[in-house]
Amino acid sequence: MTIMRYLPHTPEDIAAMLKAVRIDSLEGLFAHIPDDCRRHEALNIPDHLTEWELNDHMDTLAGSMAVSPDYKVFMGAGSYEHYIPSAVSFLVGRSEFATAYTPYQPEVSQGTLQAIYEYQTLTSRLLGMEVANASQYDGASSLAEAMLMTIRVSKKKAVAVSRAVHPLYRRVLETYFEPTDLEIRELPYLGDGTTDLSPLKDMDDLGGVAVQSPNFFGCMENVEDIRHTLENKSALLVVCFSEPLAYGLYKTPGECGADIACGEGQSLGIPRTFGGPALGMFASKMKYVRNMPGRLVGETVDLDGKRGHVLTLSAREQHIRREKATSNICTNHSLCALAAVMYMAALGGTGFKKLAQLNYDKSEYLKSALTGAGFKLPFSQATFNEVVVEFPASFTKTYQRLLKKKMIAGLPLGDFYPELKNHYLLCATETITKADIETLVQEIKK
Amino acid sequence: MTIMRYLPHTPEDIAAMLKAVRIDSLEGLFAHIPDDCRRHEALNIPDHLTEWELNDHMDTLAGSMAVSPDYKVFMGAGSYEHYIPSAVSFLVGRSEFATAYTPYQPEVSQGTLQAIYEYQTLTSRLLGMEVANASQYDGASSLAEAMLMTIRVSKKKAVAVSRAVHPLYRRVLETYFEPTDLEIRELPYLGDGTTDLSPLKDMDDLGGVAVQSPNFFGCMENVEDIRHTLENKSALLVVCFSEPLAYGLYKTPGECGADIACGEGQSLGIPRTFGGPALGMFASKMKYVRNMPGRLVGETVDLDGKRGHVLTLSAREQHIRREKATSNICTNHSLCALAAVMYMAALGGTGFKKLAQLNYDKSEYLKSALTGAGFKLPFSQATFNEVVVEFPASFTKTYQRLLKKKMIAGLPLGDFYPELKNHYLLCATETITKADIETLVQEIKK
Amino acid sequence: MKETAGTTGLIFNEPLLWEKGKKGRTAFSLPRRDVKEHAVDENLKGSGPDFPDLSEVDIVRHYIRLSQWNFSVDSGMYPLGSCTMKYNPKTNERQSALPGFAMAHPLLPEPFSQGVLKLMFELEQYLTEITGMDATTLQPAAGAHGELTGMLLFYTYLKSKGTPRSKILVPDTAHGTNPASASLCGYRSIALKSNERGVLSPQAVDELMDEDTAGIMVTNPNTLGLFEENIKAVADIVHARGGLVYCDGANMNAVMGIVNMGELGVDVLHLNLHKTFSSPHGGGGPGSGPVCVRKDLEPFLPVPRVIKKKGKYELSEDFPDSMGKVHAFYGNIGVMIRAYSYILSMGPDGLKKASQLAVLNAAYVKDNLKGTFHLPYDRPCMHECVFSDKLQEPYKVKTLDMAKRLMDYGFHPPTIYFPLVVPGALMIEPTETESKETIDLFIESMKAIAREAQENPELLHAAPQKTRRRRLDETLAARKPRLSG
Amino acid sequence: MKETAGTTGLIFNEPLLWEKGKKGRTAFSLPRRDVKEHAVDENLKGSGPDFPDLSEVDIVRHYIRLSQWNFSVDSGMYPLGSCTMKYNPKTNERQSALPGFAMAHPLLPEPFSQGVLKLMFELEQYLTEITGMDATTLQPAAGAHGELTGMLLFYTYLKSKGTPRSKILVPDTAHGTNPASASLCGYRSIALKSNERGVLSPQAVDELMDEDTAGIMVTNPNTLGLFEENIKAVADIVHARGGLVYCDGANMNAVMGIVNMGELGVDVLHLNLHKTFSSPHGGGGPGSGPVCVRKDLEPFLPVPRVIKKKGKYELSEDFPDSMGKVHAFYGNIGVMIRAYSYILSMGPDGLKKASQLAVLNAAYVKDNLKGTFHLPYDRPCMHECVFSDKLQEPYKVKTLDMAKRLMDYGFHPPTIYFPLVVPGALMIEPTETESKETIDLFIESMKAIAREAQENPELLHAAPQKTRRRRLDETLAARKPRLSG
Ligand SMILES: Cc1ncc(COP(=O)(O)O)c(C=O)c1O
Ligand SMILES: Cc1ncc(COP(=O)(O)O)c(C=O)c1O
Repeated sequence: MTIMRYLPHTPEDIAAMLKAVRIDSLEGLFAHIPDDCRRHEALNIPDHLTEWELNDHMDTLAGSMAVSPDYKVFMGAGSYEHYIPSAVSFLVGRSEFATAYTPYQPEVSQGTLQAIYEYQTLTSRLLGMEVANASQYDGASSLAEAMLMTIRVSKKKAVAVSRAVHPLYRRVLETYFEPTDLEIRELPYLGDGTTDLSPLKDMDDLGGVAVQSPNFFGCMENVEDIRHTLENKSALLVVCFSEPLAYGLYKTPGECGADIACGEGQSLGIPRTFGGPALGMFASKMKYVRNMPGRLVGETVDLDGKRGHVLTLSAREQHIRREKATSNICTNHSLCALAAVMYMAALGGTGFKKLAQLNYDKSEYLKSALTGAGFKLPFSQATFNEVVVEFPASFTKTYQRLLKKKMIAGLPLGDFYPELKNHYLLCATETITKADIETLVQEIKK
Repeated sequence: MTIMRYLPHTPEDIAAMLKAVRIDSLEGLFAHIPDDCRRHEALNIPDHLTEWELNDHMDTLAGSMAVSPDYKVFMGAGSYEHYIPSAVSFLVGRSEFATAYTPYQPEVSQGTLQAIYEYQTLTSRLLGMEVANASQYDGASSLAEAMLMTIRVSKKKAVAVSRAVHPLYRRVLETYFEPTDLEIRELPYLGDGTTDLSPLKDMDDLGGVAVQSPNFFGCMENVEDIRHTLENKSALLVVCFSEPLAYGLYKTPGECGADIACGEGQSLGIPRTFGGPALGMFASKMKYVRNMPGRLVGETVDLDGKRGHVLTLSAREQHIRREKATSNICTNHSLCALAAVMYMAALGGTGFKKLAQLNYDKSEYLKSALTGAGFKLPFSQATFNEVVVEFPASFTKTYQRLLKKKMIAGLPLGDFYPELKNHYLLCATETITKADIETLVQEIKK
Repeated sequence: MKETAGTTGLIFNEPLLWEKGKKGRTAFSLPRRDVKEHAVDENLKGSGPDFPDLSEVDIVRHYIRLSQWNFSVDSGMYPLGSCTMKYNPKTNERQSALPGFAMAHPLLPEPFSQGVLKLMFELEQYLTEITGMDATTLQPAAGAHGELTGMLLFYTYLKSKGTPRSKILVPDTAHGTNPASASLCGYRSIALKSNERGVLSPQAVDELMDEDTAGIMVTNPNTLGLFEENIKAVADIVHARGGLVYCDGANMNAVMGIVNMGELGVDVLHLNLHKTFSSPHGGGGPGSGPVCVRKDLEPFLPVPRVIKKKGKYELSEDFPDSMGKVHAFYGNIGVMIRAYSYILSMGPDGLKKASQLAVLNAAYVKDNLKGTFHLPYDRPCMHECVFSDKLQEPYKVKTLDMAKRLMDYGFHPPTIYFPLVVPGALMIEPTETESKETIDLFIESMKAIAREAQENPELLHAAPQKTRRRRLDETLAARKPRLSG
Repeated sequence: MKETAGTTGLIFNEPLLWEKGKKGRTAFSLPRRDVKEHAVDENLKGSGPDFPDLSEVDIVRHYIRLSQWNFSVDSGMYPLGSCTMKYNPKTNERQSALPGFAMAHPLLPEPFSQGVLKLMFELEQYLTEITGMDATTLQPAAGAHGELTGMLLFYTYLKSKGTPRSKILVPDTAHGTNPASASLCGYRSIALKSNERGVLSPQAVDELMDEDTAGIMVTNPNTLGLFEENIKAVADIVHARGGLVYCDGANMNAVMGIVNMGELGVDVLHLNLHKTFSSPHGGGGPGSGPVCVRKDLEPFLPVPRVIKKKGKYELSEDFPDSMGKVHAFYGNIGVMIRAYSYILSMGPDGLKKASQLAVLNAAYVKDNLKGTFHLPYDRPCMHECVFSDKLQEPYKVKTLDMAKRLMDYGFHPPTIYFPLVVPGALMIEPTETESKETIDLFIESMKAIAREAQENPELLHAAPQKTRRRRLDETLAARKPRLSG
């Protein structure tokens, strides 16, 4: 038999250990399991591959995917192509980070703990919030947890969510709310691409209001106006995002008065990997911290008075509070948070601003190229690196033709917004060159 | 100006430091250099690339190369394709190994030192020798240093080298010997592909005799016979190699009576990288250790009596002995030696033997496929994973046709051995499948 | 005793990121600007984040130094019970880093993402087979997320049958995420006491299971490392009263190829790919918590589902009974790639062998430490065994002290104070990737600690001593929370 | 003083490989056998090597643990004089690992290896430009190998002019490889004393340079960190008597874009890509030691040379005057890829800035430590500065003690006892990639050590204390060599 390289037991080891436990065979270890609970057939999965066969197989699978630089992917919609410094990828791969568990034992986990403390700090600064947790799964579950938190804080039974929030996030939110008696009300969007706030005026029973900014159409919401609208109301203001790089250029959720800021951090040094693992970012005002979901790392001292870090305020969490916990989350997305803090630190404040500006400028160039070619941009509100464009109905054919030329001309919006048939969401980050944009627009015009 | 990410000095830092050294500008730091020694024009090299431009540029360069799995490369000739476990590549990349210097300060270099001590040990065992050094540059310089060592030991003025030793190694040897008064005599090869020992009988003034086994034709030399032939002669027996995996199957140089065993270790977990960096392996009998070139790691104890390792016997080396050193080598191929010991350890004795047998079996299959197709294998001696085949004169065209089909049908030998026109050296390691061989032979027959 | 695994050596202090930055540095290569700068709406414009600026060498050293303060599977044995800290194969990292995977946009048109869809499709099949269930969703991002998905499946299924019901039975040995997940779904947890053998008794279930109870959440093998021997009887009771059986499959590592979960009466089960299927835990994630179900629950699984049509893979939303979505896209593909690679590398025999050896290792630890430490349930164990600090009580030495002391010996401590039914629990899960030699050294170290507990308890109270930081003040951290700098 | 950089923490003991193996394990995935087993000639057959068998987790832990016993550039400042331990950029590792490079066979037909040939061709051009010489070979595998190549060029060139001559002038400040390389080429080294300013005096050269002397090996900047201000005069003398000037360019990091080596009268010069051009030193290599020459020496360079013909790159052997070959193939391509990436990343301004900052850092260290340590040559320094232990002599504290003590402070020691002209030398080369903060901490640490030398010399004699092993017995190692286990 081939020896499996992950299994260190030699036949002699097995014999000696079986002897020590007074059992006569490996099968015998399971003798106490009732026979009708035992599996009698072998597993019907493929025979093992060698490391080299696996490499070939995986190369083939991966090779079938349409990715840059071979393809030009003008698609964002919650998953962005940004350059990742090789130093970040290198550091994230360090054994000591990657193969450790959740830092329950702080004395042997100070590396992870300090790094996550730094992540919380930089996240707070990025979002302009007082406190950020150690991560959630993704933007969608962050939003769902945020809305549940507004309910916990407000004790109300309904929330309002903008229709311009990422439609997939909203579906997750709906799923989370389905078994509860809580209501989700949808706020429509206006002709300029921002949320229509007028329905809010008459809603006094809301626990929370959520908008996304930049929203799914790439438009910046007028969050400060929402804050004003909510004055003297119990509802907490939740600002969600899928592209946090925008806060290098635009006001932060905190500055605009958000109570909770949450969203997706994939943009921050995390490869897209077909949608996951990504990074649920979550921050709030300090006064709500005990209602927050997720882990928190705090600063403390050791027996000698030296600075160190620990998981803290765990009285909120499932392993202590069980059914009364603020959330069920246990394993979070720690290594993604680590990548994000490394990425933020690698850019620095200065680099972050410059990169944000560059994203903005690329998409502004894309916009002017599209309007120059005679296409309509339905929404007038300021955007970050994405834009909605309306193409003629014949564009579905063009889209297919462009695919053959290895260009993915954005995301068709009709499936998500029936009213936006023939509308496409296009994205241009720093990875898209001026020439790429020109080629795209020329090909579209053809 | 763009800030360079490898240069941490801010303008303020520079100003403060210049002030501290009482110099008023960066240029001023060089004011003491005579003006006619100063360069006045800027460097005429390309403007800097961003990390992302560099990636694109390098992807393009690398993408132009013919490598597996895209190409089937039936070529060995001193550079072999073997599978490298991903764990080995991962470990070799550890910062603490890769970015350390030569372990001059043992207390902060125990990792490298123990690993190289282990390399020396496993190398000694692999070659059946008593002592191995910490590495040389490559197989060719190892051979040259070995022949110089035979001269130091024997105090003679001539060496004999088999014509079946890798022709490129011999050219390096000739280059090293050129400025000396030492003579190199060539031993011809016989019809069976092994070295003709008969000329040795009449040579009593030799300092050393070198053969390669497996030799350049892939044939195993009858090293024990050479040992017998050299009985009662002063000449040291040097056994060279370019494919050490063969010693998983065949007798070791030491077993056959070699005084020095040296050669190329690229096969042992080191990517081919167009010929370098590779690994010069070097081992000898213990009695000659003080004449060895290169670094040696030895075991010792620390102040508390605990086991540790240090560079030792450095009285042989250039930094102590300067012009009287056994060699000028300083920087060697430490990280390659590390990869080799990891690779040897990953295979283990059992795996090493099995892999050697598999290489042998693949090339035996290749041989029978070739003879089955009517081609002649001129040399009858046992081989390891390479074989010389004689093709009809028209084969140059076939060779080109195969290139188009992404097969590289071995190395034409005519350039190296005019007498072997139309002869090709073909190699089949474990990375070549039976199907690959069949395709190749079928295509050749066409 | 042999040389201990733990010792001290030179490592480095390192300040917080923002204590070292300086404006005018960067570790980022700013892409070249090929378009002109545009003005930004002044009303919306912000000032940008206050991050420190650092050079590349600053960043690299910072995190290299921090990394050296961590214990990890790659540095030593990490017998955290319930966490299955097995070795994380390096080839899996190669696979998940392939640009074709890592750079793929989740909304690519399906013809352009066949490779990853095929991988997902096949992984679902393998997991379905390994658990003996009928269908699988890969969408949940972690174990607890899988539990939530499972509870939502309970809810949706039961509702489709009439009423979702309002209660759920949760054994006292259950992991905290079980009741928390049930609560998220509006289910009130009813605590179920395990019996004196550490497992569920059908009688107890019989007493509590009623027509308003959605079912039961079992962990099997349970958190005491014991096989729930009455699972079939329990399932029969639950099913008879219209309820469903959920199985927390976090401990699947004990029974691959050995137990067919479907045959036990389990309706819904989650797996932790970051435990059983070898993907690294990343210091707390990301994980992946696929949910496997019995045939009649399949229509309710989250969408989109990967389907195969005429040899092509598609993402289908066409499941009208679906419970909805729990992830923006399809879950943690990067983790799935590793698990898929692992399953293909192990094959059917390898997986079964892994479970056998995981159980052998645990049994060996149990038999060797029994007597030295109190073993509350002295029965054949599965992949882990649970001791307590009862025998050390006379010396005023607690589980916490022994756990900290174990660090000095060069081992990561076991899980402590869980499960709750064992006061002062020490929950040891060696996993199959630890060799006999390592386990022998662990056993010796544990015995040495037990001796120290008698002879020199202060040593344990003051432990750890070899780590860069000594015991940390968790009370202070919670009393005066400092959550950012 | 701020917190020191060095501290202690938990790390791990680890036996020698063969103390842990056990037959029946493997860490290797044996490729599937698709051909039948053949018998092997019994006369030639061996028994295979006696290696330990280990599992993958054994191997990984073994080397992870060993790695943690090392100091490295990625963990801290490594001011080893003459070694230019600058930061090794991570993107370079990406480039050299690209399969197109890493898997390329060196004897590929040229049309199939255009990418790497282009890289070599361009790298030669860049190095030629940076040094201000006329042509470059990339073949030498390290600095000393470059020196050997240089000496062979001397030999071949001079021989072509009549006689190769028999002697060579080597300054007393030269690195040991210089005379050793000369000897390899049959040249007898004639020691040349540097003057009281630490540099060569034309007079001394004038006295020794004769018609049987092949020339001189200068290091510029020299190993005292000083610019050889008389280099032109020296070169003139040597040239006038038919000799050649070799420059050891190991210290090129001080003068990129600042000095044109060709204009100084240098005929042959080697570079260390693993110093100036940022490729990692790998715990002792591999390096790469390209040799740049003046026009008239170009015909003698090693073959094959990369040439460009009609837009295509070729490897040409067509240089009848060539000295031959020093490497089986073309040198260390993997290192060249890194150097090429570095040069392209830095650009002309970046390289010059690097040299300026390297010199600034050294000057700053020199000025700050002057007085605390004896500075034998108190003159403007280039990339490094050399102190001695003279001021510490009264306290019986030696350079070695201070070097070892610096480890406890979390820094790698400087080069010690070299150059030989400074007894008890402490040769400090910070490099440009160290920030002011790091250098300030280094300076503070050195000053603290100087204080300790006065106040508590035993502390220094007993140093290091924080490393896993204390001072090692080198005498024992040499007296009873144990070179394998
Ligand atoms: C038994 C058990 N159930 C559930 C979980 C939760 O899994 P996760 O941490 O992936 O959310 C865990 C993990 O600790 C566990 O041990
Ligand atoms: C001045 C000087 N010359 C030559 C060398 C030799 O270079 P290498 O170690 O690459 O052979 C060195 C390296 O230590 C050096 O410092």
